Amino acid sequence: MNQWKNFSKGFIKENPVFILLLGMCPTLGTTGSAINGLGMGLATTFVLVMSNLVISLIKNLIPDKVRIPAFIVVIATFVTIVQMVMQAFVPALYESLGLFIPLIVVNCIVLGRAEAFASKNTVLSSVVDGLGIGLGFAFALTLLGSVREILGSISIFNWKIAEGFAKLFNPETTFAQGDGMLVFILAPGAFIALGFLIAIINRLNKTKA
Amino acid sequence: MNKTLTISPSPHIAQGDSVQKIMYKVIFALSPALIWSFIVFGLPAIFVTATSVLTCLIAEWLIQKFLLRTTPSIKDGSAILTGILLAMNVPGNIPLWIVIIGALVSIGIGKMAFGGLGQNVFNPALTGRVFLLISFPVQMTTWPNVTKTVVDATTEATPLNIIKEGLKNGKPLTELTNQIPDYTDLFFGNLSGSLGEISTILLLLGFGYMLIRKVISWHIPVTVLGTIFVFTGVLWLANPDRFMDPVFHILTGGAMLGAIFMATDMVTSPMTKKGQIIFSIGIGVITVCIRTWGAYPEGISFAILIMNAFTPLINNYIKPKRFGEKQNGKA
Amino acid sequence: MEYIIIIISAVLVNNIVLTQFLGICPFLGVSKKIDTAVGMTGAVAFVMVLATIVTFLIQHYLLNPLNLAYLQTITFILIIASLVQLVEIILKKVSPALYQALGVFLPLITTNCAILGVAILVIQKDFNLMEGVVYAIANAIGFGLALIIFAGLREHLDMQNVPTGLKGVPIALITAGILAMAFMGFSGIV
Amino acid sequence: MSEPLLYTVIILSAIGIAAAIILYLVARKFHVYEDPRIDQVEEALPAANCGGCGYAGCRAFAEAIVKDNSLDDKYCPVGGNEVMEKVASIMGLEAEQKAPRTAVVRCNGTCEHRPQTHNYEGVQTCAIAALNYSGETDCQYGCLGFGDCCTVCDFDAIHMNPETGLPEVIDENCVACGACVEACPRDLIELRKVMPKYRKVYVACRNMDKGGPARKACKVACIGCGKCEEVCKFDAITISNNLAFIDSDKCKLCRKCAPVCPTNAIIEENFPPPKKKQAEEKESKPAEA
Amino acid sequence: MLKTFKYGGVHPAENKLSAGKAIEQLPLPKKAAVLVSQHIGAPSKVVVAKGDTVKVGQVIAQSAGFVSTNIHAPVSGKVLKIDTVTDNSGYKKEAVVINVDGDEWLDEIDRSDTLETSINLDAKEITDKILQSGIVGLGGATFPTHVKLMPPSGMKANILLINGVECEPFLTSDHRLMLEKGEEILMGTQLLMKALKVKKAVIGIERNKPDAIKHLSKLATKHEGISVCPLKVKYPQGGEKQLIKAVTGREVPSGALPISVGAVVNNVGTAFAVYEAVMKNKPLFERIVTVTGKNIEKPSNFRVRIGTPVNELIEAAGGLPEDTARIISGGPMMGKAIPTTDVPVTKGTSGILIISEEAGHRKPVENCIRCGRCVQVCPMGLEPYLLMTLSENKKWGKAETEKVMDCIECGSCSYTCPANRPLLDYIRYGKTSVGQIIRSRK
Amino acid sequence: MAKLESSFKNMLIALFGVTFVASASLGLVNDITKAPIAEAEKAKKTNAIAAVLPEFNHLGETEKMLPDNAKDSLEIYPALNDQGEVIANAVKTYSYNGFNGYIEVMVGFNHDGIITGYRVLKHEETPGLGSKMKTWFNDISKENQTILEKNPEKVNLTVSKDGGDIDGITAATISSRAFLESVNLAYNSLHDIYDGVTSATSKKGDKQ
Ligand SMILES: Cc1cc2nc3c(=O)[nH]c(=O)nc-3n(C[C@H](O)[C@H](O)[C@H](O)COP(=O)(O)O)c2cc1C
Ligand SMILES: Cc1cc2nc3c(=O)[nH]c(=O)nc-3n(C[C@H](O)[C@H](O)[C@H](O)COP(=O)(O)O)c2cc1C
Ligand SMILES: Cc1cc2nc3c(=O)[nH]c(=O)nc-3n(C[C@H](O)[C@H](O)[C@H](O)COP(=O)(O)O)c2cc1C
Ligand SMILES: Cc1cc2nc3c(=O)[nH]c(=O)nc-3n(C[C@H](O)[C@H](O)[C@H](O)CO)c2cc1C
Ligand code: SF4
Ligand code: SF4
Ligand code: SF4
Ligand code: SF4
Ligand code: FES
Repeated sequence: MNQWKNFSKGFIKENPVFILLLGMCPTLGTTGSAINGLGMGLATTFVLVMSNLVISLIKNLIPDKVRIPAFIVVIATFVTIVQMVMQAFVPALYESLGLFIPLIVVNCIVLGRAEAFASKNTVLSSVVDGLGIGLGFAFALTLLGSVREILGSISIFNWKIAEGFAKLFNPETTFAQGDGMLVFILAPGAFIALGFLIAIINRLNKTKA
Repeated sequence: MNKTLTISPSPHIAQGDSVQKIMYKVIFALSPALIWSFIVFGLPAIFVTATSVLTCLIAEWLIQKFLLRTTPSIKDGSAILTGILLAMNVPGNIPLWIVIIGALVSIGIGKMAFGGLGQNVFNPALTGRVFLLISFPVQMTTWPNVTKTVVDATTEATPLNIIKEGLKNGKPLTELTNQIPDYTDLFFGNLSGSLGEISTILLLLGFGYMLIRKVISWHIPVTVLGTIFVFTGVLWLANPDRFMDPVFHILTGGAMLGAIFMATDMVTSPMTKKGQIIFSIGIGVITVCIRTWGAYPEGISFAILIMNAFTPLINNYIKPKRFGEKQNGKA
Repeated sequence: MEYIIIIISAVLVNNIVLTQFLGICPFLGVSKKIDTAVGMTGAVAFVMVLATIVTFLIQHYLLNPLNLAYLQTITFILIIASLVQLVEIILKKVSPALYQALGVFLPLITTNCAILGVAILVIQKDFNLMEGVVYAIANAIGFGLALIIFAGLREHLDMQNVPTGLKGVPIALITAGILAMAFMGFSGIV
Repeated sequence: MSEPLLYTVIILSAIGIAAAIILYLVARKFHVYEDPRIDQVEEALPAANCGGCGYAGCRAFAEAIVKDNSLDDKYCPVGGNEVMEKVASIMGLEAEQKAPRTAVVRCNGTCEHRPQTHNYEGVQTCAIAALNYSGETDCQYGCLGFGDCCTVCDFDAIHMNPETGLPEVIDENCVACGACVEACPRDLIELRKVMPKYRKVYVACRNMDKGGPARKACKVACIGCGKCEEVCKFDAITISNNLAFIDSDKCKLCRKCAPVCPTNAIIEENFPPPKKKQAEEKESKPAEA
Repeated sequence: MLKTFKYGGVHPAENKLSAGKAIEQLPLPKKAAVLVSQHIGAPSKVVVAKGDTVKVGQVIAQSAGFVSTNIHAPVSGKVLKIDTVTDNSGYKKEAVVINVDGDEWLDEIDRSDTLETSINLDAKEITDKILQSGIVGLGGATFPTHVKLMPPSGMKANILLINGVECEPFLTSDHRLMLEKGEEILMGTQLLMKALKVKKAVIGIERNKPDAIKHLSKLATKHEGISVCPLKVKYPQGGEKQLIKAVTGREVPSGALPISVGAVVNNVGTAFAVYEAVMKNKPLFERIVTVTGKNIEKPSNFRVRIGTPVNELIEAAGGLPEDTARIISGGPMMGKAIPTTDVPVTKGTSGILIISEEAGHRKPVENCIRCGRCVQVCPMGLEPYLLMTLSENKKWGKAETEKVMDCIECGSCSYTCPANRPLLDYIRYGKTSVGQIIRSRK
Repeated sequence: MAKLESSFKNMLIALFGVTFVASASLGLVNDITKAPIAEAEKAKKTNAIAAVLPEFNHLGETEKMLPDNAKDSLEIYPALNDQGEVIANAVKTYSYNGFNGYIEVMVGFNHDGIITGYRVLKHEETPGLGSKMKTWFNDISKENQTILEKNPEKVNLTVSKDGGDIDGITAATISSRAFLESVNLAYNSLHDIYDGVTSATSKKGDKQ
């Protein structure tokens, strides 16, 4: 298969969040801000790539009956590794993502790709696939995180938009930072923002097709 | 005879009521309380209401015209009603841009996203209101001071807020009751609060009108208020030092407005009388729970939205009595 | 009293689906019909309680004494996965009808954040075994409540003319959002 | 190996093995056989779940195939022969080759040809209109024009032409799933064998009235005069109930019949326009792609 | 409190314009088209041929099964052709077309007006006579009456209800009949009671016909076992199940026939037809038809021969007003809008109602606002809004469990809906589809 | 290569193999990251201490103390100057009365009991509301809002709603109360220890 196609499909056409609707929990739970979304996305990407790699390597060694447990062990291993590494080197991010890091292990995308792709394809394709899907996931999370952050706290990647713009033109301004729509950093806003994002993407996809 | 006749299946006559008429009757029923709020809160209230209604209308028109590509139906009056009810659920001195956001949410998310009139599952005005309440807690819980008739810049807490805050700070109830208006004031609307939560008597007047014109039946309002009364009554009897008396509870906050005008929204309430009673009891109980134990001083908006979510389930399980269901009177 | 607080908190205030974002996939996937939602709730409740007990024991009597807390994730998921498969195999034989209804979803439970999430949360919150079980049951109820309300809503929406772009998952998410907003009314109760 | 590392290995391996053993034992005890071919067949199917095969979705179709272990009367119109061959190879059976088909609407009762005699105001669907009334014209066999066939088509292959008030099939899209055939209360839609370049010759009428009333109701109604039957050399045309029918499996596209029809009820589509009539033809029919 | 059924129902404006108009005999048509299917059940088999000469009352089509009946020539003359004729639904149906030539009746028909009161036939003979005379229910359903008189084994009737309710707005044919042929109706009731072997009969009449109530009550004192029951004015009081509920308090179970609660319901017109058939040997070939409408010159009640084209009735009532949008065969709630005025009168034609442009069109359909009014007015305790949605989405299984088959098609729901939803249109579709599914299951 | 069959032996071997490799690699990674994790933990603490205190040379010995009627003990980190004298103290304090329960704050007091800085270490307050306490009380430009450079002895560190001198976070009075409660708790405990005298030696409550 054309590896580029294989790679790029994860962004829009087979985007795990917007199109396949997988991995919804971290998508909703970690996108209070763009940076968290990105962090989560990258952590997942790492697990995805590594587990796809290993699974495609060992796929023939695993009898069907224990396929799922074996895959899960592989995935869990990488998740734990990510967990430990993040804890050691980016403790702040680790804390704000909280429970969702260990939960990568049950992210339907990871197991889904392992099952649907890596266990049937070559090592290279699997890695590329993992990378594509993972980055697609990261892209989706960052997008959702940005939207929620912009609407919810009028900032993006912690950069205060209104204040920032004011400072661009006149560095002396002190700006009374207004609040955004709080609801968007809270749980309900996650659902609503994602709902509309998916609708918009569906629409875009349709007009393109 | 060579006339092109019109054919269609029976029946060939209709009662002649229309959605539009129903909506305008509700608007009419609401108007006394609305006008009173204009008098009490003055110009800002008029601005808030006008902004809300206009935004609702424009939003609905734009969405229908350009996004859904259906013929706009803003004339049916439901968007006006949503606008008015949203306005009646916010403080009179709220910044207009917040009202605009609320109206957009009401219509855009609460109503049109589901396909428009009749399709929504949640009360649009309340969707907007709760959205605002969560998003802008400061602005949504600062009320203009009206006890001096002339509205001045200072703000004041609503009776429910006074009680809640006071109790949280461990003040005894007796001390707090002095701070709140007496019940005649509550009844006639001399207190601070959102536009629509101020005059009980005028809301009741509207209720009477709607009952007479058969727009709604008594079941929902009476059951909601009754449940609140009974539940708070029980609490009050159990511990009068900790809980306010039931009369206070049905006279304050949005209880009246909610029970009469918002819980009754037919689109989002159950179809059968039995279902409506279950629905209303749910609203009453949740309202009291939120009022007495929750973080928000007022809970009827949340209660109605939560029970809205139960409406499909209620409709699914509570059926009207079918003819011939029980074989009674067998010969 | 402790237990009541745990229950109210898990069911209403910090509803597992609506505010904690756990188990969203089945929440979206299995909520199209009330009947399946009820069945799924049962399955989740069963597995959740079972998993919580087993993982609790493992954590406290195996991992902690041996200083292997970092193996939490991998052991927990292994155990949950095996449990689910066990349930699946047994169900298939014992109650084919139930299996028919839930068959597709049982594997979904393995990859259901709610189960693992609750198991981990029980450890994080330092609950004792009894509290842990109550917490698991409460969360299962919270999950079921959200799922069943939602199934009702979706069965209803299914027959409405929701705008094309929003049909299906988007409107479901928006509905969930408004539902979550409504549930925020309960905040502060405990 | 350090001590924690040792424990790690021991614990995890122990859990893994324990899980494997328990699972194996339980699996053996509670084993239920399910033919793996069901999954394979299902995977081979296009997952359109359109029901065109006559079963409740692709999975049900797959189950039926495996259960009956035969492909008789089983055909996935969406996937076509290609998919059926795949399925056949999974099953180790022979696939039945079916000539590809496409939907054809057998009514040409445009507003012009078929005057409206009354005005139907009920629910605008063919099913309900047909249930209550004969339609808006005097022809009780013709198209009702409310487009039920279009609504049911999952493949965007049939659309109402607002000018004629009749549905039109886009041959390229049609997979002959037959949904529209089911939906049409007038039985107007027929799945005909696809000929090169989607050429077709067919009787665009289902009026079974006698000549007089039929003509009165619609200018292009088939009156069952039998002239076409006479000229057809391939026995493709039969007449019954005052109505001619051209069997697409026998028709050789010789185009003898169309000119003899006194009411122009026979329609030829997608032929290159004859030189002399070119101008006229262009107006009424879209030129061939 | 007046008796009525318990829940649901509406009260449309009554508009009984022709209530004061005595029944007139309509002149014979030039040509009569007699459809062979004028009743529920199998179409009758034609037994005459083109060119045959027939007399009034002669059988021209014979019963083709248990639920079927005979059809008699309503006029005398030559059979012009046996062809298809457009019926109320616009579909062409088989009919015997007779060229009218004089008015020659069969000899055995007693054309005198004398009241016959001595019944000397037994139950079986009465039922037979009814079958031979082609009597079907004239209340609208055109169900062959003899079938109702032969309850399935194990069931027994213990009360006969005579339906003089006429709850449809505009229609007055039953009302007039009760005023003018009261004695005959009561005799017909006696015959039906005898055929059914019941001791008790109740004539149900809505309160808006006080003269009829008074008249029949007075006459009924002379007839043992027959009484009159005034009923509240509420549509569809005349519905069979509603009438039984109102008069006897019994509720016919879902999916069951009235006989399962021991009741049989017959229309007053049917009772009159039974009287004429049994006592006067006169088969059913004419009936009373109300011709009415707000714009029509002379709202009237006519005695009409079956097969007369509708336009002749309209002409007799003053002609078709310019401003006509639709013409309804029957009442405005349950009647059928006819596509052309050429359609012939059948046994089931109780009225011809002419509706003006202003009132003759449906209003645009809006979204359901879930006001629940349709649920409240449904006399069968159904949820029309739901049944409509289910039909729209073709959810037949759910529609069945939601009892779509119980709908009596009274139209109260569509009538009352503020959003002008075509509820009954969809429910009928649902009933047809679910009915097919149920039948295919057997 | 053909797929291995699901025989018991194969299953066992496969699972064992996978878990073996997995556990081995996990153990290795754990070995590698153990130190950095511990360091990160420690860094977090020292960073917080550094952030809330003025310049100092090094930290003294950590003290733990359990105030009367309190659930948990506080941790006190004395900061020493070059001479080894205590110039300031950082106190890790807490409150259980946040909107969502527990909050943990590091507060710095200088020699005179004046607040030099604070940092919120743990909290579950609502984002956008209670969570604002991370910065709210830091804004030195807002006299009525900040707690910096104030001495709890002289200034009433309660929210103005309750008659104090500090304006709480708008719409998050509960969080503000909890926050100030924790600060006061820290101050009072410190005060108790030093008993008014600025000396590192005389202290009560040497419990741990
Ligand atoms: C501001 C306002 C505008 C109204 N506009 C309309 C209107 O456009 N159409 C309408 O039918 N009724 C309208 N009404 C309602 C009528 O005044 C009256 O209340 C209602 O139509 C009574 O209906 P009924 O007599 O048919 O029961 C309006 C009422 C108000 C207060
Ligand atoms: C909604 C509805 C209304 C009816 N109204 C009348 C009526 O007013 N008078 C009447 O005789 N039959 C009416 N019928 C018909 C009766 O149900 C029943 O069929 C009839 O009285 C039986 O008598 P028959 O067989 O002699 O016609 C109505 C039926 C329905 C479904
Ligand atoms: C969802 C929700 C979250 C809240 N979060 C906080 C919070 O984190 N901290 C807080 O002090 N108050 C929070 N509140 C508000 C409190 O319940 C209470 O209303 C408020 O603290 C007192 O109001 P005031 O500050 O305007 O006087 C929250 C309320 C809700 C409904
Ligand atoms: C009695 C009655 C009460 C209503 N209450 C509300 C309401 O509380 N909020 C609202 O947005 N619309 C209300 N409406 C208007 C309308 O039903 C509502 O916008 C629909 O939910 C929109 O689909 C009401 C209508 C009626 C007839
Ligand atoms: S046109 Fe008819 S047969 Fe062809 S794809 Fe559409 S529904 Fe199926
Ligand atoms: S072809 Fe049939 S289904 Fe299609 S519009 Fe005509 S009548 Fe309706
Ligand atoms: S009466 Fe009409 S608008 Fe009201 S619930 Fe029924 S269908 Fe809906
Ligand atoms: S559902 Fe049927 S029975 Fe009920 S009101 Fe409508 S037409 Fe009448
Ligand atoms: S990501 Fe949580 S259940 Fe799928």
